[in-house]
Amino acid sequence: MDITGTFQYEEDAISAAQGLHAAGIKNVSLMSPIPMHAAEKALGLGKSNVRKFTLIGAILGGLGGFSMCVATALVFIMPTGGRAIIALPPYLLITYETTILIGVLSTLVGFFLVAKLPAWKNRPYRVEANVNRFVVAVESPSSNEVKKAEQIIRGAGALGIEQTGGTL
Amino acid sequence: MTSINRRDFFKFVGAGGAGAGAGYLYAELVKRPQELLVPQVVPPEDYSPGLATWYNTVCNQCSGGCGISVRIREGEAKKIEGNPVHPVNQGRLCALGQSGLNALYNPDRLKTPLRNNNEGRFQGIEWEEAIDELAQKLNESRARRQSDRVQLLTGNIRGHVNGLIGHFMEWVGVASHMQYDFTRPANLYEANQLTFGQSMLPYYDIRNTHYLLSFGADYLGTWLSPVHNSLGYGHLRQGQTEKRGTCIQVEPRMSLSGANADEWLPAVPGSEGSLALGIANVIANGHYTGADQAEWANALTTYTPSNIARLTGISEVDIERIAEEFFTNASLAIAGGAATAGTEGVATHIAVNALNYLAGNIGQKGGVIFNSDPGFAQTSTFEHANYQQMITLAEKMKNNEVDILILHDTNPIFSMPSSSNFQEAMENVPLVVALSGFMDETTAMADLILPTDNYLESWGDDVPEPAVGFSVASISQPVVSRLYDTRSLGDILIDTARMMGTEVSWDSTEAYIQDVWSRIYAQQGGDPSGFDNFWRSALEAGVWGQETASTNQGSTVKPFPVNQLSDVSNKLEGDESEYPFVLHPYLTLTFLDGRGANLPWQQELPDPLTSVVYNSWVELNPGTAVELGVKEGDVLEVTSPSGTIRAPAFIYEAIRPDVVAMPIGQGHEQYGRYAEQRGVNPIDLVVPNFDQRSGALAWAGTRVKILKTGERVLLIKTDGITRTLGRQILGPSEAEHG
Amino acid sequence: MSVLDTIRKYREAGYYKEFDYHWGMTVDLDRCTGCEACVVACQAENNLPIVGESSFAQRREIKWMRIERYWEGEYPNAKLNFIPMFCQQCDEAPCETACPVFATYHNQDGLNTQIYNRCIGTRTCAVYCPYEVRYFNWFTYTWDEPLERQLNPDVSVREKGVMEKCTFCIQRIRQAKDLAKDDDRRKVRDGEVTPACAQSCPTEALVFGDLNDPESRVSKMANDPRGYQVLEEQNTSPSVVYLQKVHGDEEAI
Amino acid sequence: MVMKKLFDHGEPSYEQVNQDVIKSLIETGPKYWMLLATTVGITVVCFIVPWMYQIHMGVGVAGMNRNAVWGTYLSNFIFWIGLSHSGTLLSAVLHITQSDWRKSIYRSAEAMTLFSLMVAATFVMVHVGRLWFIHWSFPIPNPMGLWPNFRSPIMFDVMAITTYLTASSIFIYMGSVPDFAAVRDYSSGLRRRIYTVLSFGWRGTSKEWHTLGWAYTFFAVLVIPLAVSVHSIVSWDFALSTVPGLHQTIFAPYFVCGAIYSGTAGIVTVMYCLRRFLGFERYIGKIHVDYLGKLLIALSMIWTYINIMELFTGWYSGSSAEIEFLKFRLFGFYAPMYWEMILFCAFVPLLMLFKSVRLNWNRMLVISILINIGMLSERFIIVSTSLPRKLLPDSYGFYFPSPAEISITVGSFAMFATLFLIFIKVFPAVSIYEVKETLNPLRRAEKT
Repeated sequence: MDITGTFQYEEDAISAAQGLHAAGIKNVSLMSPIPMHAAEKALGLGKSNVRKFTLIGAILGGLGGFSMCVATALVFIMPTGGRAIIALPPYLLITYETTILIGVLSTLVGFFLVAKLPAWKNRPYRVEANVNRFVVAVESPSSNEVKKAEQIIRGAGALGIEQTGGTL
Repeated sequence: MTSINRRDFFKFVGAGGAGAGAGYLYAELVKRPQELLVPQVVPPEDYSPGLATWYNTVCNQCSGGCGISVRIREGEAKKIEGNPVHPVNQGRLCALGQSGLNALYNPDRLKTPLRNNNEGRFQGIEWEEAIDELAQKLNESRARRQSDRVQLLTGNIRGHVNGLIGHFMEWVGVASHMQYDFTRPANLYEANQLTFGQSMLPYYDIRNTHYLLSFGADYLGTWLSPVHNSLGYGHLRQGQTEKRGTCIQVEPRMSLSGANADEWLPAVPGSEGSLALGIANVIANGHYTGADQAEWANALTTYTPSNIARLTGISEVDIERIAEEFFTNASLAIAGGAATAGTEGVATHIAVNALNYLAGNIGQKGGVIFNSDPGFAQTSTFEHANYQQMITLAEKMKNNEVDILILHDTNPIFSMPSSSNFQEAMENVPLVVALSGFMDETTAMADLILPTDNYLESWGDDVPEPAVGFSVASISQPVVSRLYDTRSLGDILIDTARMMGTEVSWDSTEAYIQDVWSRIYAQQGGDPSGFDNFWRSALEAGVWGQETASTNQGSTVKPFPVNQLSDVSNKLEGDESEYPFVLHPYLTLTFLDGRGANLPWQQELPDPLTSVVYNSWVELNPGTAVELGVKEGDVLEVTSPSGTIRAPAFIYEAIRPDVVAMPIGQGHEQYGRYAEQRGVNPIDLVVPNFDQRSGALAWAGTRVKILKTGERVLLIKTDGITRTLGRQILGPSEAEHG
Repeated sequence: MSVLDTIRKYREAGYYKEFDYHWGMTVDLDRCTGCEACVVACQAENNLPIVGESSFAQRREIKWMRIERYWEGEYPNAKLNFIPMFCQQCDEAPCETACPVFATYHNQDGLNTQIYNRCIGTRTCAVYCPYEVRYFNWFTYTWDEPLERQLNPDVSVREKGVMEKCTFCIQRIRQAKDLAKDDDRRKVRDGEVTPACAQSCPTEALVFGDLNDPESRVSKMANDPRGYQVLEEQNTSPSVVYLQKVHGDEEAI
Repeated sequence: MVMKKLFDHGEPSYEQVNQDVIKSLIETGPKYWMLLATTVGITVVCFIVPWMYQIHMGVGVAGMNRNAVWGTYLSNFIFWIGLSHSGTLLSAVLHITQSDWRKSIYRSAEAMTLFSLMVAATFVMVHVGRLWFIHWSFPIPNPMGLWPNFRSPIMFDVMAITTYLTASSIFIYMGSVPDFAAVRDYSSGLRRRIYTVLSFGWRGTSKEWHTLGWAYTFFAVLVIPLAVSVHSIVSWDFALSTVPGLHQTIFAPYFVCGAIYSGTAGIVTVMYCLRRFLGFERYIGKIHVDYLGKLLIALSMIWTYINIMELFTGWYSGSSAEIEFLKFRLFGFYAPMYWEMILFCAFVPLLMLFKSVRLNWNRMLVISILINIGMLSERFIIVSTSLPRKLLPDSYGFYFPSPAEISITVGSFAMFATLFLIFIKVFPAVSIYEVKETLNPLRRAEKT
């Protein structure tokens, strides 16, 4: 059982979410049709950890790409064109590409991990959240939290409040 | 249900709808077991290359007489190379010789005896039947004692097979055996007979000469023995220790030899002999000090440099310079090609012989060296038919004086001008029997075709002509087993004779050749019991030579019959105002007289000078082309007094503006898939005049006119732009040379 | 030899000089007459396809060895120069670096090898080759029965989509090496191996041998003052040295 | 900076955006199906069938020859790769510079990137002689135990294009996740199930938005240098050879500039179609065509400059090969095509200096198509005037495309159209949430 509250205005939703946080209620999520930079600040979401994935991925990609070039060249020594077996200019090009490739892929992984996606089942959701409403949801509150949560949400000016099972 | 293996399965699956592409790709992918990387460079351990065996025999693609080694693997001929111990070609071989494999494995070879069913169709028959038919007809003729009504006409056959033919003629009653070969330098033979009293060709020592003056002889491409000449040329250029030899070429259209010469002199076509006499005049009057100097000076009075310069278009200065250089250097003059294929071909040769005589080249190293008769060559019953004799034969056939015509390996219908009507005359012969390997134009006229072996499948021997200064004979042996139900010429003759009831002591050509060689062996003083060893070693080497008869150098030069000098101005057929151009047909090293046209490698071999493949063309001077508004590929109509042909134009940089040149060799109507309906045959344009002294066809003495048809074709060639455009291709100092 | 040493060795420009062989050829343009015997010899030895007239018309001929023609001057002073053109087996070959799948590389004999079963047919090598001696199999060429009986069993027949080029008759080199090994010799003697073209050349214009051996005929020829390399400014270090044609008779050998 | 008006016909409401975009995705009329059937038909007949025939027979089906071993397939490859640079520029660069006007057009621009890349990659497959072994050019183990040659410019290409394809598909997909969720919410049945999977269960929580924002920015940052490198690397396929006319240091900027140029022109064409056929007049308006027009003028001038430089360096080299090549390009057989390219790419775009031209969609459509015809010619000329005329004049040849090549070229456009038609029914062609971001925010303060 989850609780969702629908809001017309961004500020109301943010204040509801902040109130819930302040009340020590866990598993609060604030849904919106567009990114809310104000809310992110309010909810204490600073620099995202995705950037670590990107950096580490890119570094690993670069190292991996260069090592791949060197290692595969050494499996069979195949001289070509009188050039060096470990030739820096071409290998750096490959390194450049793999840096980006792995950087992008690990950013993607980072996105999934940080955003905890994909998650297809049993989560509170209101379709309006993707149109023009803001939704504050409390996921599986304990029985003593239910009242308190509903109170805070209503207090912040919710258009409606619902107790639902996971709808998504 | 039949079993489907994996490959089929995937094809099957792939065939269905969406999987088609993927299925196909998969099928390609699994087509054969994955080979390991670099099969050739790092072969797998279990790979053991097969062993090749080499058999030596004699090349039959032209009359150069090269010895060849054929590489055999698993009973199949893989490659023809020069026989390294053969003195003629010393391990080298020309393009045509190497393409002999295409003749052996040609898909258009005749495979069984054929009989013409009189509807223009040929029906396969059994050998027994065919031989029987021939034997019967010959028997009838013999019974009527009409041996003169049976004619044997062959191509150039050398060696002792001729002896067998001679026996055959005796056995079955054939009076005449003629050998007709378009490329045979009949005028050269005649001139040498007249001036030197030699019936054999001398050895022209290109190898050691310092100054080679060639009047139209394409010695690097088609003249006598091109491979041997080329060997000599290489030595002349870079092998001589004293100096690099100089080559001068006189011809209206630059041939391969002209392209390699230091100087190319485009003399007026037909005036080459005059030029030779002009040079002779300068030598006789300024340099020559022999006893007969006065006689020479007298005979050559009219050939003053100024006269000759006017006649030939070569400047007086050049004539005098060449005369001096020719006299002072160890020199050699040769003649051939179109220069000696006019109405005065023999006279031209005599003029060139005179030059050699005056410069003291006879019998000298680097000059003209006479070959002595090896003694074991079969001088026999045949005669070399010149054009005049062929015309006579045509007359005889036309007048129904020939009952049986037996043909072998010769194609007069192609290599004689159509105006000589040889083809029509043949139609009057009741029985034409062709013993040939391919369905050429002449064979197609036959009533009975007996397919003969390829030269790589048959026995024979050969004495190279011209010889190389000492006695050489080579044995030709089968290097592969017969591909088809064919027989060799000799075997057919033996079989026919036997069928006619003649007792023949030899079972086969092989036995005959062996018998002849054993007699020669005995004559040479060999121990009879050692013959087997000798025979085996001769077969292994492919060639046998004797250093006995060496060159007769120096002192024995006979005086030159100066009275043989005569008018050397060749007559050109056709009125100059109506036919403004001189037709210059030439033999190509790719097809020779057309015999190479059925060889795909030769068809795909770019012409050495123009790079054209698969076609005929008409060569024009760039200036002439501009005048006529002709571009490469424009189809031109070339008309001579005796015919018209159409061929695309090719703009050739080195040809006289008043000359058009056409290669001989293409224009076959029959001759297999590679040759048929391709290009034109310029011999058809030739007005059939001949040299009075030798009777040889004057194929270079015709005038033509050119008409642009407006049609254009793509002239297939491999060259792009044949100028270096200032790039460093021919060497660092190339820029200076322009 | 450790891997590092190997790498170091291959990093040096002239590494091939240390190997047993560095096959090379000299072409004496003063001897070459342009007779094209070499062209047919190559065709016979290496199973070059008969591509047919239409392919020729589209300029898709396959001739590992070809003769190029260059005219100088105009009539009547026109001069024709022949120059045989075949794979120059460059030590610094542009084609080798171009192949994404190592279908062409430089082997220890200084040869520029082409591995047919590795080739995927991007044709980059042919674009990069300044000498245009690489030939592509536009189709799977077939031989009219029974011409295929001539095919050399030591040389593979190429299928569609594969690049091919002169190998210096690597099959002959291998055979010569095998024979030398059977004879307990470490090296092939000079003159024991000759590619088909050089073997057939009627004027002995082509000389083949080991450039690493200073005593070999080819090394001596390559040191001739007439020697030069075609398109030298491309810095491909070809293994083929051309000896310039002598113009005029005053220049003695 | 004066804020330009983003919407010509007034701001839509939030619901309106959802409805408009999702309608274009869900409501499919018979016209669409007919159009799709046509493009699929053309693709099959003009592209797939000749290609299959070519795979069966060999690449000889194309008009290439000994001298010109590269032909139309390669020139089309460059063209399509070039076209793909549009999306990156508009999406990534403008994202980083926070230009709001990009938001309604970037989705389809990215789609163009992805699909032109796919078409380009297909041309590589069409080009190679033995397609069935093409996997050997990837660093994956194979039975020969050999790895690809990373020193080869072709391998640079393989790596660059693989990376580009991967990155740009991730880029477009990630940007679409919230919109997939919107479609999911709007639909039912199978479509809902599909979009549920496609949207990964996106709910639009702050955490998700936050993460997406960061990730998206990183994608953008990574994709920009990638795009520049891709066409530089493609140019090096040519420039690293010794072919006169190709062996030029200017090639990398030349190709990159040309790529962005043709890509931007391509976007104008696509924008026109979106407006015309999907009813996005409201979202794609004057500001877009105006800005794109100005961008095109700038690009055309850079492009012209590089072209002049190319001629100059060739002439200045004094090398016979280079000058011969220039002569052939300027006055040879393909000269009309060259001058057509100069006209379309250097002079016609100057018309956009007039506002009346720039703001007129029909005129812009014509200009954008002309630019791409010019760019297609440019790629063709690069290949066909240089390769057949290399360093040895005796080997000079000629190249003319065969019917199969022309057909496959035509088919490639149909293939691109097919992919795009499928795209507009799968992806919301205009980014719903990013358009909403440009609307008046849903805040109490502004409401009252």
